[in-house]
Amino acid sequence: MEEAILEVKELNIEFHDHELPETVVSDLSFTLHKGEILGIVGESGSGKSMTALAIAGLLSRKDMEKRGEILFRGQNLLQCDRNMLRSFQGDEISMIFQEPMTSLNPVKKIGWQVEESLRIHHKELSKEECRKKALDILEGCELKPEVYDMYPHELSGGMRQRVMIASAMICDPEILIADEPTTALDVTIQEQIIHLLLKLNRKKHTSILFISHDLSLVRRLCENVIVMQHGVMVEQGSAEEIFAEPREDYTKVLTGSIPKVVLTEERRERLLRSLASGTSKTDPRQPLVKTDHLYSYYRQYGKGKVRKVGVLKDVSFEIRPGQVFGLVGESGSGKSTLAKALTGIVKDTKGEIVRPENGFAMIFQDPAGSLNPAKKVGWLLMEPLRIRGIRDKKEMQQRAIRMLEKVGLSAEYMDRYPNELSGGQRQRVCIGIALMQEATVLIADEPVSALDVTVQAQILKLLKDLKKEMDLSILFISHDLRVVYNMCDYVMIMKKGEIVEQARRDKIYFTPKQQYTKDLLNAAGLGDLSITNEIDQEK
Amino acid sequence: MKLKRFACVLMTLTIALSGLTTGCTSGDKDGKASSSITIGIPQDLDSLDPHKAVAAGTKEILFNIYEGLVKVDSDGNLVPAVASEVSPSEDGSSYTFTLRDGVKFHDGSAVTAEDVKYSLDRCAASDGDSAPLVPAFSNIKSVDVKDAKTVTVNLENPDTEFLANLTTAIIPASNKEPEKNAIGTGPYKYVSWTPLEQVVLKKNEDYWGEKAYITDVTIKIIADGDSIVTALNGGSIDFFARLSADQVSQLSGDFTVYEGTMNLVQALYLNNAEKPFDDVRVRQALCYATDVKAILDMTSDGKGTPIGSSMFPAFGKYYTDLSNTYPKDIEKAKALLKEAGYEDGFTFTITVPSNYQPHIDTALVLKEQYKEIGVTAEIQKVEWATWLSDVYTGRQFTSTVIGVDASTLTAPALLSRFVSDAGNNFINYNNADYDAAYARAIKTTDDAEKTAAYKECEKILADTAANVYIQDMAEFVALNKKYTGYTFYPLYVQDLAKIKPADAK
Amino acid sequence: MKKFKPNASLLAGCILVGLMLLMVLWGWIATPYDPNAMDADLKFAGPSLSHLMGCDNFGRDVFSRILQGVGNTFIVSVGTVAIGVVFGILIGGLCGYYGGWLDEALMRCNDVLFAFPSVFLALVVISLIGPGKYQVIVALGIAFIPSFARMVRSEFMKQRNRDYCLSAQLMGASSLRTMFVHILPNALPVILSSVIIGFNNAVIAEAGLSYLGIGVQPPEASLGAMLSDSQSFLYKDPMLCIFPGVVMALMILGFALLAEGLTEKKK
Amino acid sequence: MRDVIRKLASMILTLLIVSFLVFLAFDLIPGDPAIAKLGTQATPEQVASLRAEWGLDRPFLIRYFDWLFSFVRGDMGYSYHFDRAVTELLSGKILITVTLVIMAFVMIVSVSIPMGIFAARHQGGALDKSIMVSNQLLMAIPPFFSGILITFLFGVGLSFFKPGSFVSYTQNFGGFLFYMIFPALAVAIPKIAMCVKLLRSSILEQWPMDYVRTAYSRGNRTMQVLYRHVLRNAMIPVVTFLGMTLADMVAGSIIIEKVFNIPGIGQILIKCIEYRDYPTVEAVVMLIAFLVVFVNFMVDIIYRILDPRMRQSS
Repeated sequence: MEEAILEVKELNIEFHDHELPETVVSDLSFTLHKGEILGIVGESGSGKSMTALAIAGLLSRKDMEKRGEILFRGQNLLQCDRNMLRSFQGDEISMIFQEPMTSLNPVKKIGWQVEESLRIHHKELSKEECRKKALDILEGCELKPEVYDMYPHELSGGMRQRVMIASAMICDPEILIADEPTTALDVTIQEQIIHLLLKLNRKKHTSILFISHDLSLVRRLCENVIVMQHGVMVEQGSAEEIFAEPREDYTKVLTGSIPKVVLTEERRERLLRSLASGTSKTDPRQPLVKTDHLYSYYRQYGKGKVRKVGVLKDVSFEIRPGQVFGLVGESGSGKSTLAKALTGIVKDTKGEIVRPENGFAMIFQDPAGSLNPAKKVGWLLMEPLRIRGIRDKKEMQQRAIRMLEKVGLSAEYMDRYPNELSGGQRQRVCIGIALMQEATVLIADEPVSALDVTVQAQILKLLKDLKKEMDLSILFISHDLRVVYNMCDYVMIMKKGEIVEQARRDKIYFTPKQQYTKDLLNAAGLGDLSITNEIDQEK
Repeated sequence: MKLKRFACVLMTLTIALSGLTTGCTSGDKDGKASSSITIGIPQDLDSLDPHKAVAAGTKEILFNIYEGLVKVDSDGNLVPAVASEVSPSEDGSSYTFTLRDGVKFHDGSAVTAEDVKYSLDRCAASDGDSAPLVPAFSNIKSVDVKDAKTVTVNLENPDTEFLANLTTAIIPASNKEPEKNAIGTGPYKYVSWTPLEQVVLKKNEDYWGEKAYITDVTIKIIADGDSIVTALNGGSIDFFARLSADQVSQLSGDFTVYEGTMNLVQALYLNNAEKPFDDVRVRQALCYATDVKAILDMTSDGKGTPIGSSMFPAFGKYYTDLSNTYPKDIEKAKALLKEAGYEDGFTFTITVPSNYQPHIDTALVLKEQYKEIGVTAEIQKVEWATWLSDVYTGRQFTSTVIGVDASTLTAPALLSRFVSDAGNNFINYNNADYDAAYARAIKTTDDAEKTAAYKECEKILADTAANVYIQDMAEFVALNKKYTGYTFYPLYVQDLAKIKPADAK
Repeated sequence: MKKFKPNASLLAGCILVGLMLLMVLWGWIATPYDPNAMDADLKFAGPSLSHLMGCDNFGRDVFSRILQGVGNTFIVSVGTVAIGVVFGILIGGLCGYYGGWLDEALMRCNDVLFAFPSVFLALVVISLIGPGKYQVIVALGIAFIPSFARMVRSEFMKQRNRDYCLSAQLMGASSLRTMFVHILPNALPVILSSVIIGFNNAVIAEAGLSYLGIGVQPPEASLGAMLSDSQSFLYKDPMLCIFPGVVMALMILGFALLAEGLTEKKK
Repeated sequence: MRDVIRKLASMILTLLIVSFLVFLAFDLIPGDPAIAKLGTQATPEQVASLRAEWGLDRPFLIRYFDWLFSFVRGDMGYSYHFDRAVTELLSGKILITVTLVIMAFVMIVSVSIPMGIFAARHQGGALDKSIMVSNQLLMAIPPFFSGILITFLFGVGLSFFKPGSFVSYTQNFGGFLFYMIFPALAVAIPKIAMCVKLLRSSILEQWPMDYVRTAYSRGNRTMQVLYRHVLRNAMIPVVTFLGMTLADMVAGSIIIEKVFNIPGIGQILIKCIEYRDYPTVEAVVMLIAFLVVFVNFMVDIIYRILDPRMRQSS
């Protein structure tokens, strides 16, 4: 094992902004070795980000107490002089953050921001040298040199995260702290960033402290893993150990919450049979939802004329009663636009749309945003009834309470405001409101993406139960192939407004036809499940 | 950081500049105070053209630049000016003038009979296109040049009072732009006029009469009434006419305050054609309810002359004191109201122009006084232009507080407006006795009879309570003690030529 | 949920505003003296036990006039803001919610109104409808619409694209219901603080109009009118301007602190 | 570029509507220019002939379009009240008002920006608190009253300048500038207070942003973070405010000009409204409206320079 480069000993972080001190990290100790990639895994509130910020020297609020030691180059970063700390920041220890969209200064050019650490720590370098180094590192991060003179808003999320990495790596730091660096990115982009980090780690021998909630990601990237919960280290060990044989209960729950993609023998048989026959069973029932060669546009204003820009191109599909229809795609694939076109919010469309009699109800990705923050939960639950013209207060109240219970919340939540609820609770309320509308088809647009894995599992279970109980049809939109596998019977994959592939679930997952589908599966770590090769061999 | 430094530089610059300039400003006044004076006037000139200027405030300044064939002296008498001799015809149908020798315009040219004819014709608009600039000149039949020094004015209808109108300025026929370049014959020459800022005059060294004492006169326009006191005390101006009692009480000790009268008839003018003021008893009731002395005490420390009719003391022989016609008597007022059917009082509106604070103040006191007889007055401030068109011209009002002045020092200037069919009879006064008495006064050439007839007119106005007459307001003039010699005129005139440095003899 | 913790600004603001409201009420119910009663003997009388703040140039009791003036200033400001807010919400709401040509057209009108010097606007409106308390409210109210409309518009635009609006539309809520039942409560905090600031601007604007001689009609008092009238006697009786000046400053200060306290609390 | 043209077109449209409304307003309000000019001694014949001379006897729309065409050709008409061409009248006065506004603006920028930064830097400190409290007080003073106070303090009390004695810039430019410092101060004070408050809160709003954390993570000092990163972002709302302030001051100079007896365009406007001198009123309002619209336009452009995100979308 290489020499230890960073030692954290008995780290404690407490907040004092409330009446009772709140401990966010307690007695955390670990060591980071030269060239190691160490993962810290935990759900929100586990203290993983606080730890990262403490190491990076970015926790300096007055109402906060930090105890313990963070040893780097013989200095305790918690105690040392600010100038000393500053001389490490950006030069020896650098950091990249979760939100590449907001982590760059919007009004400064990329080149200026990438070079900044050089200007601060290597004043001896001339302007030209700085520029050259910046261009080099940009190239190393697989960015074009034109980026140097661009502004952040002109780049995509993935590119911005590369810029962040470039600016963090420009001084060849000893330690790179990556705080959820891929969470906000599409799976394929995520994959590229992971590769970039690995490449840099190997080439420059930089130690990486990788913080994430995504277990499968950590498993693929890190050598060693720390699992945290409520500020306490639950388990520590090599990545393989932790995932293969978790010792602690929490770790087990955590790993168990990852939706499994497994092809049972029975289903394998069925899949092979249907593949052999070449035809799939057609559902005799009338489709509830149907689109026929659907196109949609949005109008771009300004620059003198109104321009119609196409979003959806030639989209045709059907949803049958009782079906859970999975719609997978990355950002910009048009999956949300499709949902809006179906519901009629996007009006500028061409092509036939068949809508169910009772219309759609919808659940959104961000439960905080889709609940009116000015209203109480009870009011929100009753709103669909009110709109339908029901005036009886008592009846409405009873129905709302019944619905709350149905989604796993007690009646006391009637008088709460959305911001007093946790993310999972909010999403439950959203589902409740959607069900109150008594629509035939429920559209769930990334309903669990913003939630922690354990909560995610609960919500998915709730949706499944409700589906069974109420015989719902669901259009389930997600970028997460594992989740989709768990929920859906039928899957459609979209890219840039066009359908790439649609078929029964197992067909898509185990015998993908299109390259893009394969890419997606690969990025999700599901690429090796394909049985296409086996089939070919059998033939 | 850059911004901050930039700001600092700017600040220093500003301060440096200001330091520089204080040196400049303070120097130019003190040394030769005696040969220059700065006076303040409340409103800007409306024109430099003496025939087109209508505002009293303009005319009182132009008095120093222009002269007519005759002009007014400080006693209100007409004295020859550009003309040296006036000979009216017996019946008052023509006036012959002999021009004074050696009268020169400010541009150096001598005044000729042609200039006189030009000036008078211009005002009479004898080319017939437009209305005469001086309304009274519609009576001029012709202006004849007899010889280089003699001019005769012939009238359509004989008028013994016509001479008063011939104070109209004589201007050179050669000056094509009188509105831009003021050329007259007065004791001061026009130098410059910057609108809303100032007018600069210079002593006319070639003046035919008694020359002015002070060489340079700067007339500053101080539009905001509240800054007058500050401007006087602060030394920006040395002279200001028509101050209120309150303003005077706030002056520093550097000023001599002259006290005179405004020479106008301040009254609550009542629309005699409108209910309830079409009833003489109601008008009288208001008169009885009015306590003029209290008004004076309240608004001007008791200064001002109570009057009882449309005539003020400056008119001398025509004036009789009628201010005691209606002594304050609440009971009588109430009785009159009861008689007229307004036992429970009534509500009426007093319209006042918003730019004349003294009239607003008077209206405020009146409102309080009328409460005693159960009459509610509501005060409505209107802009001057609105007052002119709605109240004065349109006669759409119930009552208004205003001061009516005299354009010339002749009784008709005040009394003609109450003749039933007079164009400017804005109160709609209608009284056959009055019409007869006034006609008698105009016709006669006998001075005693004329005076008696005018006095009868005044008495009728008072007895029928045409308006609630209040006062001829007190006028205060502040002059810096460095100067002396201010002289009151019975008309709107500021004679700057009489002001002299205090140390000069 | 955090417990309600009053901060210093909010507390001070509440106290001052409460005091003001008390004065307003007092002025409406009864004043120690008739605020218009004149007395020549009391001209420029200094503060005394019988006349707390002395008397003015007509011998009127200044304290009584201040009570009346606070009331009038209050009515004018509330009225002005009410007009501004109601029309501002209507115009701004429609523009922000619907966008498109309606937005273009209404915002163009707004620009026109904005391009007018507000004092000029008030002068013209007063000339048109005559002077007086209620006319001043109308004149100032019109001048206040554009800024409110802009603010409401941008707030509605921000809220319009939030998921909860889509969600309301999906439930079948009408546009009006979405605008006023769903969006408006969320825009209220922002509107509230600009209402308070608008109130202060109205107080100052009323004072400005009084200074130009087109405020409330005499003899009625308003703080602005008293302040501008007192100017003529600055050398003689500076107290005359100090009292209304201080009361006005405290009033504005109170509302400003209240607004700040409310925004602080929100955070 | 297209955007700029679009903006310009809408500017012109705005100005056209403003001009029409002013014309309409003056047709509706009571008071006749000819009567106002001639005063109490006028006879109906005089009034009629003056109305004819000024063309007031023609129908409203003809008068408007006649005015508009002359205006477009650069002829603003003849001032009834001042008895001279409007162009000649205004050309001497614009500089006065513009000087007042610019001086006040310089004061606002040069005082409030350092002060706002200071207050934000020392947020919660005693000095910050006292700045904020005095800010609240300064905002609570009506401008005309602060004008009077300044006259009293600097003019009467300290004799720095002679109250009411406006110095014409044609006579003594230095004296003119010096005199203008005080009214500019009166205009600037409440605006400075507002601007300090805005800048302070704008900086504090930027502080929790992610990019600030990034800047710290590169080893920037707080001052460096402030000046290199936060300030430009924080200035964006301040620029809008400053633009509005500039426009506001042009229009609001009316009152301060009256207090300090400055013969600027505000004073002219008041006088000309009083005397129904509508060619002048029309010209002044157009001028002010133009300045307001133009300043908004400039703000838009500065916005684009400050915030690259604005350059892309319209």
